[in-house]
Parts: sequence; structure tokens; C-alpha cells
Amino acid sequence: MSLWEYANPQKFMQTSSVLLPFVSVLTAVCLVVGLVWGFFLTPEAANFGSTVKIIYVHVPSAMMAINAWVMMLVTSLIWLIRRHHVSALAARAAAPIGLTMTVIALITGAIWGEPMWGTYWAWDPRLTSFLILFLFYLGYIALWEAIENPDAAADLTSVLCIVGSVFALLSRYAVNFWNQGLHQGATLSLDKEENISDVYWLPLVICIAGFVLLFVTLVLVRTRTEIRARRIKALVARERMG
Amino acid sequence: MRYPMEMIVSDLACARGGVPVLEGVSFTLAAGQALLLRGPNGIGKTTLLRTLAGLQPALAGQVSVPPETMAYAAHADGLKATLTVTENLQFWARIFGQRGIDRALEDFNLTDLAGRAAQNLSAGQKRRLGLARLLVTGRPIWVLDEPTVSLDVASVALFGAAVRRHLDGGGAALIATHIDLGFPAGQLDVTPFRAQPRGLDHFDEAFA
Amino acid sequence: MRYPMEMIVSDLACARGGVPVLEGVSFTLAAGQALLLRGPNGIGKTTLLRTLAGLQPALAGQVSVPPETMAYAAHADGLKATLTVTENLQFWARIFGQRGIDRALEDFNLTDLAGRAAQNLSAGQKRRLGLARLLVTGRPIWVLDEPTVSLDVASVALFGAAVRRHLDGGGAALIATHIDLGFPAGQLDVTPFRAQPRGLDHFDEAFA
Amino acid sequence: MIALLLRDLNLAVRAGGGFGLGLAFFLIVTVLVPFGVGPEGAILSTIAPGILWVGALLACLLSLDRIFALDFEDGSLDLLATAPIPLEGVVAMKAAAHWFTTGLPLTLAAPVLGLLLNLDGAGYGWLVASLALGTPALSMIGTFGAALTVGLKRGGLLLSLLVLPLYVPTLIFGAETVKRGADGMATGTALMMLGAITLAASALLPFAAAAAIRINLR
Amino acid sequence: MIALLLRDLNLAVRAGGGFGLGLAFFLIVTVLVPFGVGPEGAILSTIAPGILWVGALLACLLSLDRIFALDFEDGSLDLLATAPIPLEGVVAMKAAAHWFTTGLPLTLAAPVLGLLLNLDGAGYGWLVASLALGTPALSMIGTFGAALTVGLKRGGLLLSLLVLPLYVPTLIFGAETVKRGADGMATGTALMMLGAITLAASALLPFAAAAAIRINLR
Amino acid sequence: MMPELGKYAGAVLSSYGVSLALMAALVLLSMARGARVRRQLDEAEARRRDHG
Ligand code: HEM
Ligand SMILES: Nc1ncnc2c1ncn2[C@@H]1O[C@H](COP(=O)(O)OP(=O)(O)OP(=O)(O)O)[C@@H](O)[C@H]1O
Ligand SMILES: Nc1ncnc2c1ncn2[C@@H]1O[C@H](COP(=O)(O)OP(=O)(O)OP(=O)(O)O)[C@@H](O)[C@H]1O
Ligand SMILES: [Mg+2]
Ligand SMILES: [Mg+2]
Repeated sequence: MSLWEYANPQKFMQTSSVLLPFVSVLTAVCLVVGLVWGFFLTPEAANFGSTVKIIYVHVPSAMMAINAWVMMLVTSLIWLIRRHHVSALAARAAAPIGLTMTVIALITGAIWGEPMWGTYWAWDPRLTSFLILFLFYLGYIALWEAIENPDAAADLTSVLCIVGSVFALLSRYAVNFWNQGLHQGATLSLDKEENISDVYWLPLVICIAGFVLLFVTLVLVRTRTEIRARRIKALVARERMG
Repeated sequence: MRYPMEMIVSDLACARGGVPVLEGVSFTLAAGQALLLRGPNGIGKTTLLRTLAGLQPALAGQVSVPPETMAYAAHADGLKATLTVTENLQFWARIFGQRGIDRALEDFNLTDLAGRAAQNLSAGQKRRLGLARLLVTGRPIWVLDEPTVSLDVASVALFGAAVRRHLDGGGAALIATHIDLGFPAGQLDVTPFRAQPRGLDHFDEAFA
Repeated sequence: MRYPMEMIVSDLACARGGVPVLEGVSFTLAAGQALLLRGPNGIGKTTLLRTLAGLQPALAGQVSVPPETMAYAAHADGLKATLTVTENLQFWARIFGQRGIDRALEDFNLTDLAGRAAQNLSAGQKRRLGLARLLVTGRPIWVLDEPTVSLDVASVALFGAAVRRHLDGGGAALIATHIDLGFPAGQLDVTPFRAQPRGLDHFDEAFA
Repeated sequence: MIALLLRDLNLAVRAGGGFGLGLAFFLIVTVLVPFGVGPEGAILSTIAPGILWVGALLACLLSLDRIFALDFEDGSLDLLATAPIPLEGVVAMKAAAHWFTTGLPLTLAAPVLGLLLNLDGAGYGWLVASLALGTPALSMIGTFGAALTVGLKRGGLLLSLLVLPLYVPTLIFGAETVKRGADGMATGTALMMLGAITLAASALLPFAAAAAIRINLR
Repeated sequence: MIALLLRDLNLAVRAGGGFGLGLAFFLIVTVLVPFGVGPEGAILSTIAPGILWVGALLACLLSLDRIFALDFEDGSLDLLATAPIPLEGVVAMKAAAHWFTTGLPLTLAAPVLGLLLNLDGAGYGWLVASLALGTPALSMIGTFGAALTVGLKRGGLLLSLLVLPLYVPTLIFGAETVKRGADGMATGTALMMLGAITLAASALLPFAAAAAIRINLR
Repeated sequence: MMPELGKYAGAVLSSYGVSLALMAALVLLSMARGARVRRQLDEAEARRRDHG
């Protein structure tokens, strides 16, 4: 039995309906534990003060914003090469999640920036790359919405996703070239400060797991919706032929 | 341009906007023949012609035809409003690697209008220019979608004569039309090939 | 909507792109009458109709017609691709201060297509929708430019019936067409009114 | 007449978000400028009022050619011209629809974009006020320009060329309002001029635009 | 294939100057910015490289939607797709025509507009060089975007939204070249990257664009 | 219960607030659309069975 069988819509519906309860419970557990731990039970950091708690929403959402795009890239390639409809629909389902994650990372980063850098926004490479990513998501979603024929929409958005990925990488390089930046990143890496790393590290990992699981849950739910919507479209068209 | 040339369509199915409209269409069109596609509005003639011309993929079935032998003329004429009649024709001639547009101008009574910009033509004159384009493609199989729209009686006759000459020269023509064109031709009513609504009993069929 | 209504055209001259195309056109169209404009491609039928509809000024002559009684339907249908059939009709009904589009849908056999977006109609279905628009204008004089383009035989009959009902209800219709519409109507061949090239002897005449 | 406004708004929403896209363009212009100019906050906050206004203006400008073009191509404009509503009313409704789909969203989104360009804190209120007062004039003037160029193939760039000089006064007073507001200076005159331009444009230009359309339809 | 290029250039000239208008838009953007930002020479010359590049980019952008739209509407695109030349070639020719009518005139006119914005003396050479190297990439990327949106009503703004993030690297390297050039710093890397983007785009994007058109014609 | 956030309380609370609100909105919208589409599909399938 090959992995590709899960790309069959029916099989996907069955498998996902079995999986969903487990995944969603796990998601809730991880998110609640991670966020409660992070928010209530971690100490202030020397240079960040209590704002260090923002890390528990900021970093996981930033990671998922990127990972969602990578997942869309992979599913787009699968659609173009193997023409599995579920794959294309999963990409469509993931885009709004990625967009939301990008927005969360941007907003929490902006809020964090005010106390740390004295400004909500600075044209730092990492921040800038996220802004560009935000634009890519917007364009991608807008293209899906604009095209009526579902297969054509899947094809065109896949092409956009691939070309866009190349340009997103290029932008990352260009932005680095353009401005050296303020973003903490590795300089204030938490793992290096042995004494506090554990305190922050574990809840952070749980939060990241929670966000990953949330992404998986939502992709499953939304892909199921997209599959059903496709079937409705086919049924309605059939009725019209009457 | 006389080479053994035949268009064989077997069991073709085609869809518009993801909805199957015709299925099981089969016919053969040999050199020297013309075939008129008949059928009520909305049955799928345009869709069938676009599929044959290679502009959209077939749902099922085969179209066997030598490559680069078809010239397609759609509802729209592909004319540039600001170019003159001559320039429009010359452009298409060059794209299709042909030269000499004089015969096309004469055959469709456009010589007097040769220097006129396409935007200053009347509806029927524009259509004549669109049809003249077929002659400069040098291609043997004409695939035409309602070619005589807006034409007056004299121009319909011009068109009929042009088709007959084309057939005599070993060409072929497949024409969707609602009116009588005044030359002998086979007829194919596509109404019987209307796609049957499928059961869609299986969930997966929504993705066919 | 039955009020004494008559269109009197006397000695009308009209121009296209600054060039006179027809002159000395005179006719009268009374309630209950239909008049078919005939003439070869490019003679100036479209130009004449646009002049009558008030879209361009006449060079000379008079058009006497009660205000706001004409409904003009051109080569293009004025449909919005993304709106449905119903929405398109409703819009025009509201613009013309009418309500009730059901009769228009029925008369042109569009009821089944009512919820379909205009972009997903075939050429003939679009045309039917364009003609149905005439019914929701509530205006007595129809001025139509080649209304039956792309229509199949059944739809031409529908159109003929609609015109006849309109005439019976005291309306009038002026129709430019190249084909036989299958209902009794007066004919006016505009060929004799073709504008004579003028001398341009005086320098000023270039500015006439 | 309200039917026309509703239809245009409906069409704007149907066609994949007439709202969202005008806005997106504004966003993108304000995002591009720092890429060109460089990331220094001080420079950006000096030029922010000007760039924001230029961006709003360009976002308006880009959508102008669609005001009449689509209606012209599919024949609706001919039909509207022979319909029982005055062409002046049609023009006014078209301008209103343009403002609702472009000017209004721009005004609402401007503060967020001000953030990106490091606009000074005092400037935000004035930014919104000046856009709210000024963008109707942009829509009306643009509608007039669109009426002049309706029916010309590739009218888009010609349209920009015609309209941009007409936009200059609005731009100057708009940007000046924000700049003075951000620097804590008096903004009364500039804001008043903006209002006056909008009023005058809405009162007079519909007639000019309707005349232009009549001529173009001949 | 060359016939297609010639026809497109011919059409651009006929339609009231495809050349002139792209240029005019560039001119007007560079003129508007001082109106918005204010007349101080020092500020202007700091932002000149960025504004010039942003202006050039917007001028390109505005004319993109016409690349395929007109051919799609009048049916030419259907006919070209069934013609004996490969669709990739059609796309490449379309991009070339766009460059000749937009990128090339922009490049030639840029020094004059640099004057208006007080660009530093050392920057002019780099301005021309960077535009000459970078605008072909803008045309090619834009053609790809136009291919994605061909046939969509009101595709214009969607097109801008899709294309602008793709333009970011070109813009950054372009403006950076001019800025560094004007400041007398090394410009090698930036200029090389511009060239690389142009080369890669011209080599790969025609295939993506042709695929997009085939899908859209279905 | 509430941890001491000091002068950064506003920043921390608003980032948690915004994040949770956005995630909740996403989840709710996904579920609402899922339910709606599911209902529509059931209706469509029922119509199909009725018509044969
Ligand atoms: C809108 C603004 C911001 C955006 C888009 C943003 C984006 C990101 C991204 C993409 C990451 C990397 C996540 C990963 O490891 O994959 C990250 C990590 C991080 N960010 Fe931000 N950030 C922003 C503002 C800030 C601010 C203002 C601060 C604090 C002063 C901050 C502190 C951090 C820290 C501490 C990390 C973890 C770094 C590490 O462990 O390597 N960020 N952010
Ligand atoms: N995007 C779409 N989605 C669904 N159905 C569509 C779409 N486009 C067209 N159709 C339908 O497909 C059918 C076939 O249309 P087609 O244009 O091929 O008909 P036709 O035979 O050429 O008609 P005509 O004689 O009127 O030109 C029509 O019933 C039409 O309504
Ligand atoms: N801008 C223009 N400048 C000069 N002549 C023009 C212009 N536009 C159209 N013409 C000419 O005016 C004449 C009248 O055109 P019109 O469209 O009225 O003809 P018609 O009778 O409607 O023809 P058809 O039956 O083909 O629709 C034609 O000969 C046409 O070539
Ligand atoms: Mg058809
Ligand atoms: Mg005519």
C-alpha cells in the first residue's frame, strides 16, 4: 500500500475523520500547557523584563508562517507532478493559516519592538522578509479566489507558489544585503545562556508543538471543507445539466 | 499543401468550465470535405471546436490529425483596431510563415478597404477580414465557429465560394453554424452527443 | 404604456468617423409597426441606428419621436460577466424604473439559466439575455442592430414571437438585419440613401 | 440611480475584491519606498506624509481606467446613455462607487501604513482627516479623466498623464496638512482648501464628465 | 516571431505612444514626490536613487496588464496559441516588446529626472547602468504575472499584487547600486546580482508564463 | 494568580490577546465554514438521491 493512497479524496476523508479527534485534543493540551506555563510560570529575563513571555506566541507563529509556505510548496509540486486533487486543496487550505500566523508574528513582533527598540516597526531584514511573505500569502490567496475553474486555479497557484518561493529566498538575501538589522536572533539566543535556557526552553518547545499541531488540525479541517465544496460544485453542475 | 490529410475524431468528450457538455462524438473529415456542425444554442459546439483546435484538453477520446494543419477562427476575430486591413493580414501571414495576402484581399472583397484601420470597419467588414485571415494561414483544415455572423447575402456567397475553392484545393472545413451556407456539405447534429448527467455516486467522481 | 407614439424621420443624414455615410433617409414608424432595415455590409445601418438612438448627432434632417421611448440594443449586449442572468436583468429593470423580470425570462427561455453567471453562457444564450433586456425597459420603440446574431432557429422564433407581442401591445420596432425574421414587417433598403461624395470645392467644406 | 451604485459595488466585490486590491496597492507602494530609499527611520519619517499621500493617489489612479472601460466595452455605457437617468447622475454614481471601493479603504488603512514609514505620532489623526476630505476629490477628478479617455485603447497611461496634473493641488494640500500636523503646526488653511477642492469638484465635474462621455460615444 | 515583436512595437506607437506614456508616468511620479515630500535639496538627494527606481518600477507595472489583455479580448491569443510558433517564444517577444516600449525609454530618460531630484553627480552613470541591467527583469517578471492573470476581469490590481513582491529583489539591488554609486562605494555585488536576476528570469520565466497562458486559455 | 508583569504589562497582555484572538477567529471561521459546507453538501446529496 503506497502513501499516495491518502491522496484519494475518499481515503483522505476516512483517515482524517479518524485522526481529527486525537489531533485536536493533543493540540488543545499542548497549547494550554505551553501557553499557561509560559505566561504564568516563567521568570522575567534580565534584559527583556517580562516581555520575554511574548516569545511563546511570537516564535512559534513565526516558525509556522514559514513552515506553512514550505508545506504549500511541497503540495503544489505534488499536484503539478502527480495531479492529486487533495494535494492542491491542502495547499489552498493552508494558505489562510499561514497568513494568520504571519500576521500574529508581525503583530507580536511589533508590540515587542516598542519596549525593546523604541519603535513598532523597523526595517530589519527578518521583519522585512516577513512583510514580503505576508504579501506573497495575500497574492496567493487572491489568485485562488479570482479564478473560477478549480483545476486552472490549482495549476496557476501552484506555478505562483513555486516561482514565489524562489523569489522569496532571493528577497531574503537581498534584504540582508540592504540592511544589517536589529533583530535579536542568535545574539540573544536563549540556549546559550545556560542558566536560564531550561526555564524558557521547555515551555517554548511545548508551545511550538502546540502550534504545529494546531496547523495540522486546521489543515485537516479546512481540506475536508475544500473537498466537500468541490463535490458540491460538481453536484450543482450536474443538476444544471439536468 | 496537398498531403494526405484527414481528421479522425473518435469518442471524444469535452467539458466547459469543468462540466462535461458533449461525449461520444466521432466523425471523420477527409480532404476535400466540409462538415457543418449543427445544434441548438448552448449545446457545446464552441466547446467542441476549441477542444479540436487544441485550446483545451479533451475529457476522453482521441483526435487524430496531422500536427499544425488546423486554422481556427472563433467568435472573436483577433484583429487589431489600430492596424490597417493590410497590416492585420500581413501579420498573420508572417506568423504562419506565409507571404502574399493579395488573394485573400480579393477573395473577400477587401481590396478597396486595404488601407483602412480595422476600427473603422463595419461589423460585416470586420468579419470578412477575420475570414480572410484563414487564407493566409496556408493551413488545410479550417475550424470555424459561426463564420457568417453579421455578413450580408453577398458576403455569405463570397465566403461559400472561398470554402469551395479551399475544398477543391484539397482542404477541409469544419463549420459550426445556424444558417444555410449555400454549398454542399455533410451535416453533423451534435444534439445526440449531449453528455448524460453522471451519477456522481462515488465521492471521488467530483474530481474526475 | 399605450400613448400615441410615432417616429418620423425626415431627410436624415448621418456620418461615421466624420465621413457622411447616409443622407436623405425618411420614413415613418407608427405604433404596431415593424420596419426592417436592409442593406449590404458597411452601408451605414449601425450608424443610422446610433443616430436615431441619440448616441450621435445627425448631420442634417430631423428625427421626431417622443422623449424616452426608445430602447436600443447594439452589437454588444451590455452584460456583466460576473453577474447572474437575474442580476443583469434586474439591474436594467431598475435603471429603467421597471420591476418584474419574470416575463422577460420566460419569453426568452432563460428561466433555467436564471442563476447562471453571464460569463458562463454560450454565445446564443448571451444574446437571448441581451434581447430579454428589451422587455424590462418598458419602452415602446425598439431599435435593434442585428438582434439574431448567433441565435439558433428556435431562438429566432422566440424572438419573432416577442416582437409580435410587442407590436400587438402597441409597440414598434426598427430592426437592422440580414436574415429573414419570420414575421410580417415593412422593409427599408438603405442602399439608395448612400451619401454622395461631395465636391469639397470650397475650402470651408472640409469643416462641414 | 442607487441601483447603479449598488451594482458597481457588487461588481467590485465579485471581481475578487475591488476593495482589497486598491488597498493592497497602497500597501505595496508604501512598502516599496523603504526598499528603494533605505531603512533609516529618520529619513523615512521626514518623507512619510508625502509618500503616504503619493501612494494613496497612485492607488486611486490605477483603478481609474476601469471606471468606464468595462461598461464601454460590453456596451452598457451606450445603454446607460439612452436610459432615463441623467448621464450626470451616472457619472456621480460611478465616482461614488470608486470612492467606496478605493478612497474609503485607503483612508481607513492609512494609519497602519503610517507605522511602516515611521510617521510621527501627532500625524496620524491629520493623515486620516486629510485623506477623508481629499480622496473624494481624487475619485471625482479621476472619473472626469476616465470620461475623457473612455473608448481609447490603451487609455490607461494617457489617463494617468491627464489626471496627474489635476491631482497636484489635492496632493500638495493633503501632504501639507499631514506634515504640519506631524510637526505640531497649524493645519487649518490646508485642510480647508482640501475641503473646498472636494466640494467644487463634486459640484462641477459631473457635468464636464457627462459631456465628455457624450462626445466619446458619438 | 520577429513579426510579433514588430507588430507589438507598431501597436504601441500607434496607440498614442506606448513609448511616450510609460515615460510620462515615470516623469510624473518623480515630479509628484517633491510636491508631497517638500522641496529641500538635501532630503531629495538622499531619497533620489530610491524614488527613481520606485518610479521606474511603477511605470513598468502600470503597463503590464496590457501585455496580454488586449490580445486575449480580441481573440488573438487563441490564434497565437494555435500558430506554428511556440508559446514560449510568444511570451519572450511580448516581454521584449514591453521592455522596448517601457524599460528602454525609462533608462534613457532617467538621468534627466535624476536632475529634478538632485541626484549626486557620481550616481548618474550607475543609475543608467542599473536600469539597463534591471528593467529587462522587470519586464520579464511582469509578463509572467500578466500571464497568470490573463482573462480575469479587473486583473489589473491583482496583477500588481502578485508582481510587486517578485519585484522586491530587483528594486533593492537596483536602488542599492545607485545609492552606493552616488556615495562612491563599491557597487560590484549589487550590479552583479541585478544581472543574474535578469539572466535567470529571461531563461526560466518564459516557460512558466507559457504554461500559465495555456492553463488560462482552457 | 496573575503574574507580576511590571511596566511591560500592556505589551505582554496585548500580544497574547491579539494572538489568541486571531487564532480563535481562524479556528471559528474554519469550523463555521466547514459546518456550512457540510450542510450544503448534505442538501445537495439529498436532492441528488430524490431526483435519482
Ligand atoms: C514585526 C516584527 C518581528 C518579526 C516579523 C519577527 C520575526 C521573527 C522570526 C521569523 C523569528 C525566527 C523564528 C524561528 O526561530 O524560526 C523570530 C524569533 C525571535 N524574535 Fe522576532 N520578529 C519580530 C520582532 C521581534 C522583536 C521586536 C523582538 C524582541 C526584541 C523579537 C525577538 C525574537 C526572539 C528573541 C526570537 C527567538 C530567536 C532565536 O531563538 O533564534 N522579535 N522573530
Ligand atoms: N464556465 C462555465 N461553466 C459552466 N458551464 C458553462 C461555462 N461556460 C459555458 N457553459 C455552458 O456550456 C455549454 C456549451 O457552451 P458552448 O459555448 O460550447 O455552446 P455553443 O454550442 O457554442 O452555443 P452557441 O450556439 O450559443 O454559441 C452551454 O450550455 C453553456 O451555458
Ligand atoms: N471611424 C470611421 N471613419 C471612417 N469610416 C468609418 C469609420 N467607422 C466606420 N466607417 C465606415 O462607415 C460605414 C458605415 O458603417 P456601419 O457600421 O454603419 O455599417 P453597417 O451598415 O452597420 O454594416 P454591417 O452590416 O456590416 O454592420 C462603413 O463603410 C465603415 O467602413
Ligand atoms: Mg458558440
Ligand atoms: Mg452594423
